Amino acid sequence: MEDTFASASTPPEAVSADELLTSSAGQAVALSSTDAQLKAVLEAIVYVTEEPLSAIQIADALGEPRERVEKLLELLVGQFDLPEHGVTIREVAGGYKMATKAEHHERVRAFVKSLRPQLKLSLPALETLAVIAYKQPVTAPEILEIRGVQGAGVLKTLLDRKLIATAGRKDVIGKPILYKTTKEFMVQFGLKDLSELPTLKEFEEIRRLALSDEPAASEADQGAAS
Amino acid sequence: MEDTFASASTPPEAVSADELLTSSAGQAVALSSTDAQLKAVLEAIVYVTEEPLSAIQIADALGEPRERVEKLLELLVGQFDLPEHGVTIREVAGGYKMATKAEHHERVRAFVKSLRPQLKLSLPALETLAVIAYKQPVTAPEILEIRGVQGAGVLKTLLDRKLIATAGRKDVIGKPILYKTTKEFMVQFGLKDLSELPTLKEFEEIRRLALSDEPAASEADQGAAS
Amino acid sequence: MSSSLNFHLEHYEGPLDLLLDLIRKQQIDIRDIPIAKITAQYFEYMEKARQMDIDLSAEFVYMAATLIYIKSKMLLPEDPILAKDGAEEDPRQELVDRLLEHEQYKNAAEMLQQKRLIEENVWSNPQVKAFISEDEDPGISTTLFDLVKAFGEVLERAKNRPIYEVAGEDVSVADMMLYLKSIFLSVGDDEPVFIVRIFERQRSRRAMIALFLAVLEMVKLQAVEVCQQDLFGEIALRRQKSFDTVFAGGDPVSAIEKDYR
Repeated sequence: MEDTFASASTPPEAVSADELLTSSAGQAVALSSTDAQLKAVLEAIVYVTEEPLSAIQIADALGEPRERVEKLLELLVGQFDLPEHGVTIREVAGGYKMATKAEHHERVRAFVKSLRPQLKLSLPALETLAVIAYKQPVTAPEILEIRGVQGAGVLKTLLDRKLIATAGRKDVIGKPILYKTTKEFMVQFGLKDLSELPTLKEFEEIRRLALSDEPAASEADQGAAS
Repeated sequence: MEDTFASASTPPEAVSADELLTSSAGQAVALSSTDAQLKAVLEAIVYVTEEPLSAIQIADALGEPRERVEKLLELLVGQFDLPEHGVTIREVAGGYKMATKAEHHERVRAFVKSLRPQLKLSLPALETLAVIAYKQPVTAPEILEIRGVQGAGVLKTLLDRKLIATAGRKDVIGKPILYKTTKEFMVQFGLKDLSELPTLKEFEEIRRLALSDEPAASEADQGAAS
Repeated sequence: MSSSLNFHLEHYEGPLDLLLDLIRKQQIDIRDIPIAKITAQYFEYMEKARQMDIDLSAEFVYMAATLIYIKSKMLLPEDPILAKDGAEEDPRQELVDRLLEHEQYKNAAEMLQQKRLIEENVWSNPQVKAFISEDEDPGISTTLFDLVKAFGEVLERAKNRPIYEVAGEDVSVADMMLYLKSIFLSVGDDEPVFIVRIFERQRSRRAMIALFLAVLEMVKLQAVEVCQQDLFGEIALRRQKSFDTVFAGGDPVSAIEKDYR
């Protein structure tokens, strides 16, 4: 056991080892030393930044070719995805962001001291958010129509938390304000982009499958819901 | 609860990959899968904590043997020391802390600087801009009158950022300069024209509904939780 | 009132929620709702809510009317003219469509909640602060809503602000001192107060003179000092250390009141 941890310092001849990186598939990938260096810079940037940044944003700011940055970011994501890593690089809100892996949450939680205020949303707020996410841009009266309840008040909560934003006015009588979801919404819900939301048709599909599996499935369903 | 995260975790067949880690010397090191998992947890912890934590602190909090945690932390430090990584784990103040490597600081700093275009305003600047947006064209004394607070230099900031512009002089004693918002202001706030600005009445409406909805929403929340 | 359904009075956000719950709990085919039965159960719920003094919103009443309408329409014989034109639409159809749509969004909300659950167990620790120099004001990211909110708050503050009657004839130097004091208290400790701007706000000559004398008095009492940040810059007043003690008793102000009478 002792031996396995031997020699902490890197001999200069080990340069070839730098260039031998492990891709997500576990295969060795040969990387030029400038690419390796750029990848290291990308790691530092993703580590530092608060908002998820797209490959294009990063590439343009660094003055590097977009495809090259994209390729190296993919490689980075693949490496951190390996189970040997406890942090990972996630693709959220159209960008890259470093975070701990969810599977370690129990053991990590003890060390997390109010790093982020918890976002607890009421069910009406979540429903309103869902309607906006799927129907955007959408007006308050339209949301009301779908939900069948007066509940425009949750809009303020969602606006305050920057989960939604205004998006101009609709060209109908009264010119009501339009609402859309924000980048923050995608960050808070861990969505890569809006297309990642399952379509409403898919929900119906799930429902139908659940019904055809009767009665055990629907019982289980009720159990889970209660 | 556990099940939610199961999908994110490693498939059991991949264990062999966990165990093949690269030591700082570039040699393959055999690590038991529990050690590999603990090392991943340590990585997440070192990443997430603000204050440098000692191996003893971490070991005690996790309920793991100190030597084991120490060894794995050493291994972690060795791995991040490799030039392929842009972040590193530093031993500072008797503890471990993740940080960017000094050799990349220049590029990271330049990168962070280039990110500034996102519109961020101090509260006085935001308030002044709000008064101008809604009362334009408006003079400095009028803004002061409405805000009730001295806002030295704020107008200059807004002018510098091209969010406001001068709009002639008001025909009263002293002929004070009038201010209005600019095209850049509309671009920054995603407005097609000024009529898209939500009216104060609309804002009041949203706020009023939020207040009246509050008890109902929290009830529903409790219902969902139970 | 014997009922096959034994619901403890649950909180439903709206009539659609209640109907969906009735339908799903009894495993009724949503495309073939036994409207009489569901209507009866719906009214039973409303009655119980009434007995328990729970206020149901207007939407519940409206839905009750809709249910009765559908029920009565289904009792009527098929309209021969419409039947000739083709299949008459099921009177339940519109309601069913609304229920299905509503249910989809409920499912979507549930999915969002699950996604959120994962996010609650993932932590990020960005270190961008280390790369932002201290003199840069990070500020707050701003949306249109922030803008309206800021304006609303400014107006709210203006409403609650004590009003100093400076338009009247009887504005005194002491009044102006108290007015200046309130301005100083409304800005930060080290914030300068630009005096010209306050002069600009005065609506009468007399008020300006009173203000001018008040400034001189305050300088004399060493409550404030006059300063200029740069050459030809705006003249500003800055709070001195003794600011609070000068105003502590209120005595100097009343003394000055006498002086100027």
